[in-house]
Amino acid sequence: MSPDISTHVGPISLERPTMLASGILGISLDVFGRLYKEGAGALVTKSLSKEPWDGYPNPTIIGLKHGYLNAVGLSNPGAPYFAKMLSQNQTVPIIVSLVGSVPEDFTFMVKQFENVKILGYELNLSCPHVEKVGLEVGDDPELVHTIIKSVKKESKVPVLAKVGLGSSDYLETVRTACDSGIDGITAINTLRAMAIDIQTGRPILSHKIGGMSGSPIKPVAVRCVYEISSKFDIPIIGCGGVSSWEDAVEFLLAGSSAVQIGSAVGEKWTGVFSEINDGISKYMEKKNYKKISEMVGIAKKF
Amino acid sequence: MSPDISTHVGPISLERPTMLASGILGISLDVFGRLYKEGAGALVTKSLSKEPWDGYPNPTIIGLKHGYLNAVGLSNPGAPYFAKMLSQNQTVPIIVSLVGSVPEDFTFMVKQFENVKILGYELNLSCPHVEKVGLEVGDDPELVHTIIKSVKKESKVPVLAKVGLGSSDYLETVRTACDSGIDGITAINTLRAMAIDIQTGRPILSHKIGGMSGSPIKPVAVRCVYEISSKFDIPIIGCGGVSSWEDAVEFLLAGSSAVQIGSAVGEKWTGVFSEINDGISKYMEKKNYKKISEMVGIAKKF
Amino acid sequence: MQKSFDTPKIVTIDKVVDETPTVRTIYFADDVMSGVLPGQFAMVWVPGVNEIPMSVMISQEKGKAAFTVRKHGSATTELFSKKVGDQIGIRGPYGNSFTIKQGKLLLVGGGTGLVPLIRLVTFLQKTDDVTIIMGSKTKSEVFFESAAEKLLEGTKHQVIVVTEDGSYGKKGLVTDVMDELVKTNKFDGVYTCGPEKMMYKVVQIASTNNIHVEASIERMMKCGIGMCGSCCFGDMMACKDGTVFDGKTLLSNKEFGHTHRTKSGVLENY
Amino acid sequence: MQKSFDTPKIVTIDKVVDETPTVRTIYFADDVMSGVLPGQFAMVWVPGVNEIPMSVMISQEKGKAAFTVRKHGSATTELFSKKVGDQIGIRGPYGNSFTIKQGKLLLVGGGTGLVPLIRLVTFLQKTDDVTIIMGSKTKSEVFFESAAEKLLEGTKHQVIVVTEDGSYGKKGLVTDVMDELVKTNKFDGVYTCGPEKMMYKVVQIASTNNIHVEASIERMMKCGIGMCGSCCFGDMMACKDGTVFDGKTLLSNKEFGHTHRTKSGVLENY
Ligand SMILES: Cc1cc2nc3c(=O)[nH]c(=O)nc-3n(C[C@H](O)[C@H](O)[C@H](O)COP(=O)(O)OP(=O)(O)OC[C@H]3O[C@@H](n4cnc5c(N)ncnc54)[C@H](O)[C@@H]3O)c2cc1C
Ligand SMILES: Cc1cc2nc3c(=O)[nH]c(=O)nc-3n(C[C@H](O)[C@H](O)[C@H](O)COP(=O)(O)OP(=O)(O)OC[C@H]3O[C@@H](n4cnc5c(N)ncnc54)[C@H](O)[C@@H]3O)c2cc1C
Ligand SMILES: Cc1cc2nc3c(=O)[nH]c(=O)nc-3n(C[C@H](O)[C@H](O)[C@H](O)COP(=O)(O)O)c2cc1C
Ligand SMILES: Cc1cc2nc3c(=O)[nH]c(=O)nc-3n(C[C@H](O)[C@H](O)[C@H](O)COP(=O)(O)O)c2cc1C
Ligand code: FES
Ligand code: FES
Repeated sequence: MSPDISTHVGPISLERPTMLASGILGISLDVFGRLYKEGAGALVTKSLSKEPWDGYPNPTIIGLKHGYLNAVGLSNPGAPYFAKMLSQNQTVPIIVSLVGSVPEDFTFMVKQFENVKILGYELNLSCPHVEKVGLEVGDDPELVHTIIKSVKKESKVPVLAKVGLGSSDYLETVRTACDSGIDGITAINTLRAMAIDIQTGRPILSHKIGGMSGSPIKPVAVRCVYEISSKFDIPIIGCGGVSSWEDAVEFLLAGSSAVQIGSAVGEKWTGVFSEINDGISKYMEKKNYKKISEMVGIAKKF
Repeated sequence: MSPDISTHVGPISLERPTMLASGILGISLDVFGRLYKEGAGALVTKSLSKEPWDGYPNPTIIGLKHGYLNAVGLSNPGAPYFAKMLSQNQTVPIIVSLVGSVPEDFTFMVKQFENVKILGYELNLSCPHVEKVGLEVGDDPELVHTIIKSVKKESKVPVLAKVGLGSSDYLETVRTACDSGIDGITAINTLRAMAIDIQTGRPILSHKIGGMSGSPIKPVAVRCVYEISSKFDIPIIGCGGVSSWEDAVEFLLAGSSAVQIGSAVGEKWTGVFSEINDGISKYMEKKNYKKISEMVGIAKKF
Repeated sequence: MQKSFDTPKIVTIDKVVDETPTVRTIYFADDVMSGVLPGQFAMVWVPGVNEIPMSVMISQEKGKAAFTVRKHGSATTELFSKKVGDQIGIRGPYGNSFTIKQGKLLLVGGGTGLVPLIRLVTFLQKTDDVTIIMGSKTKSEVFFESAAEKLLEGTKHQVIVVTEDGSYGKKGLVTDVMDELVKTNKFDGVYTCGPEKMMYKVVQIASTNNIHVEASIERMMKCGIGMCGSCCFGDMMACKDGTVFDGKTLLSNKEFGHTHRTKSGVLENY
Repeated sequence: MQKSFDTPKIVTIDKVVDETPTVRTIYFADDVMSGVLPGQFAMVWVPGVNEIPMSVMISQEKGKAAFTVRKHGSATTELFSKKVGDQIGIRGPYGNSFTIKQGKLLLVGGGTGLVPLIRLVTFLQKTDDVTIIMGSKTKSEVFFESAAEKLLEGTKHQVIVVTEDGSYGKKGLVTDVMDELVKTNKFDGVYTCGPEKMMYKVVQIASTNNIHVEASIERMMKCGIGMCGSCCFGDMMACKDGTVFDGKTLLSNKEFGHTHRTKSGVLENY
């Protein structure tokens, strides 16, 4: 019998431990359906705001020597539009990512999804390149507390918080989130970074500073998952630089119950989910693990 | 006439803009002499403590898919021993890196070097993997202030502060350092990171968590240099992932007046300094820059 | 910084050719771009303005490539205004390409949609019998006629220019001409690029007549590398799964010919 | 995580051979390590204990390699105690290697310093005339004698065992034997590895007699890749510039035979 790769992130059950990370291809139900069919255990939408946002002018995403740099500017068609689109959803396990500045932004958006079939919410407290939202929220413990409290009150589905490395101690954000009743933590978002073109002397991104993703950030993300799981009793989804089954296993050993995949979707295309699921399954077989939970956090034993 | 690649970091004059970063090969005057001959503009010593430190057991340094991960544990023969060794120095431009927990640690060490020929000090406020020193000091503004004040009082040579990304806002550390009379900033140190071996389930480093260096951190380091130079009027030395002349130029355009090279010394060996110096010189010729200062910070214009 | 495939690479414009009052071709040296397949595109960085997708055009000279740009909004207008010696950034090439068929081939293009078709011609056999229908509103907007004639010199071929107002060539729409042609000719393949309404009709005509057809579609593109999602087209991504799709795939995609997305991702009718 | 050259790679021990009561050779399968040059070393991770430098030993089987370890402190004792099926991590190979000379060659080794010398033998020609002097304190510490004989079978050669207490082979030091040999033989090259005081003398004898000599030296090694500085040796790094140096370089290095560094970097006399 082949191992069972289904997993739980607290109250959220997933058939498979690989999820689509927020911001990647996440604007169409058709695409979510395809990626689910191709192996993703769940799909996180782009971070949605109250109103549609065009995002920054291009260049918004470029390749680096290793990994990618982006400052998309959270372009998205807005929560109301998105909720309408998702209202046709029956079977696809979708997690809705939300971004905003004040608790009212979030509760407004949660209301839109009241009658929509979704697995849960992921609060983006960590976008590193848009002012007044994302990290600027995540860095403010008071705000984190009231936002989570109000979303939890309004929402009928589980709520995750996505953290990243900002200008304050992210472990304090996690603590606040835990104290406010969060159901799980996604770690991490991109790292604030920059690339300058030496021929023109210009920052390449139109927003100048953006977020780095992909393989260069994996060791930082693994560290964060390990730290969070060492310090808090909270379900974790690992994110940052997962592009092979070995990477995914490393995150599970560090203490996350599932992983999100972003940049590697662009790099390896949509087959990346089943490739990684298969690799995890074979690894479990070799190591004689019957369930994902048996391997979660093993690195902490040493 | 070929361009002049000499540069100034505030009161510190360098024949060449490429320096050896702290912790890399930095325990012997003979080696410093060799690297100077091979093209380095200045040599930063390993971070010295009051007493000799053995550092952590191995593994202390390993390769990652990209870059390196280390938790050497600041092994060093101690400031008094080092000062004795350097007392034979005549011509080699050496910057002494210091690490400690309290102002007295630093002033004790500065006393040791009173009659030793050195260019300046670099205070390590940013080692990410040794408790009670490094980042734990850098994250405490009060302590940063008193340490810099006391070192500046004691020292006859310029004093730099090396910052990194810790659990507080590094720009606040820079602000405190500037307010306390620092002569320049080195940015950045390694990023806290981790690698887990999936066969054994173990964190690979004996210290488990270490610092990531090399090409993966370059976009983060460039961002920091750009942010510091945009916000403060202070000379900057860029550090993090420099391994080609293109990288070095990117740091200069971002706002640093010189660069430090760490991991790339191991990767490309000692010829890396002259390789980069030559590349910078050819670039300046093509772009018609006569002096390094003409290109420093150009990216801020856009 | 180190260059990779996906990092903009600066190239210098070394020739500018006026095609019409609003269309220009700008040439530059680049080995990678000089070798791209027909249908592939580049993301073109116009520093200080924007970065936009552009089909890669051919150049007769080895190691050179070109873009043919129509003045439109801010980025294309800035690109249109670039002079010899100016710098732009390019990354790519991205996307798939037309399948190369043999025999009697029909190419139907409108406006800058001709770019990948002209590139396609250079990949065809001397023995192929190629018909190109090129459409535009009016005479002053016709371009690439002589370029096409030159490339097809010495082969059995036909270049048919169509203008909506009849000021040059045939009067009407390219699809009117195509309708006529398929009645009397047996084509082995049809390739099309241009306004989507036009392509929709081309694909329908070809499919009805059981001719293999491929179209290169355009969608809002921000990354070009399958990450941002802005180019989504049904359950596919134009930048990675396309830009070239075959008729069957296109006709089963409810967005084809009808809707496309804005910068924020909202669906909008054509 | 993804593996690179410098990331420990886990291998499983598939054979353990006792050489002496305190020396064992442990075998494992690894293509890269099976092909290393004589003098190169690996960083060997003994999980939970330490990571230490080890010369890479040969194995007769293709695709296999081995380490020969002497029980010493905690890491070597743990490695010495490993059983078939146990896992260790390896990274490398690191360092340069002996230059392969031809003709009449002298190899002088002591203890586990024999490892790179035995590996060297497998790189020599059948036509070479090889003399190996292997030294140890006493009979029970002698190993690799039959390994050396077997490798040199069918060639002109001599394997001379020397024990300090005379309990086996010749009595005395390897350098006494070497002193004698160079009087009556014209060697084309001398290779040595072992305790540094011994190597110092070997290099001196060879240099005085104008024979090309190379020694593989040991220093405290933490990274093995030219970063940490702990292996520094004069203005050189043993791990990157070495571990093999020629006689001239060695004799001009004031640390050779006299001082080495501790874990903190303090110079200490031998
Ligand atoms: C694969 C592909 C190949 C193309 N090849 C060519 C070509 O060879 N020559 C040519 O002149 N044009 C080409 N285009 C169209 C060109 O990219 C747009 O005209 C250009 O992006 C408009 O930018 P702007 O700033 O001038 O106009 P804006 O004022 O920004 O926009 C005008 C209109 O152009 C379209 N547009 C804007 N931004 C984008 C974008 N990032 N991606 C796609 N469409 C956009 C929208 O429909 C918009 O309404 C191609 C488009 C695609 C997708
Ligand atoms: C290039 C090289 C090749 C070697 N090859 C072999 C070999 O094939 N077989 C073998 O048995 N031994 C070999 N050694 C020696 C071996 O690395 C040490 O014996 C081992 O590191 C001791 O570790 P320990 O924990 O057992 O002892 P400890 O108690 O930690 O130390 C005992 C002594 O070993 C030396 N030592 C300790 N750590 C290191 C280190 N990281 N690097 C270098 N020396 C160290 C010091 O002199 C120390 O005083 C080699 C050493 C080097 C540098
Ligand atoms: C183009 C792009 C857009 C992104 N947009 C979002 C977003 O809208 N909300 C969010 O929480 N994270 C966003 N992220 C961050 C990713 O979800 C993920 O945290 C990060 O990319 C690290 O994962 P990776 O290395 O697998 O890409 C985005 C990342 C990229 C590359
Ligand atoms: C092995 C190693 C040891 C280091 N030791 C120190 C140190 O003692 N003091 C310090 O300030 N930085 C230390 N660093 C950090 C480097 O000086 C540098 O900031 C960092 O490696 C980024 O530069 P790089 O990418 O060029 O290596 C060390 C880095 C490495 C890799
Ligand atoms: S343009 Fe970004 S996914 Fe296609
Ligand atoms: S062992 Fe680290 S530099 Fe040689």
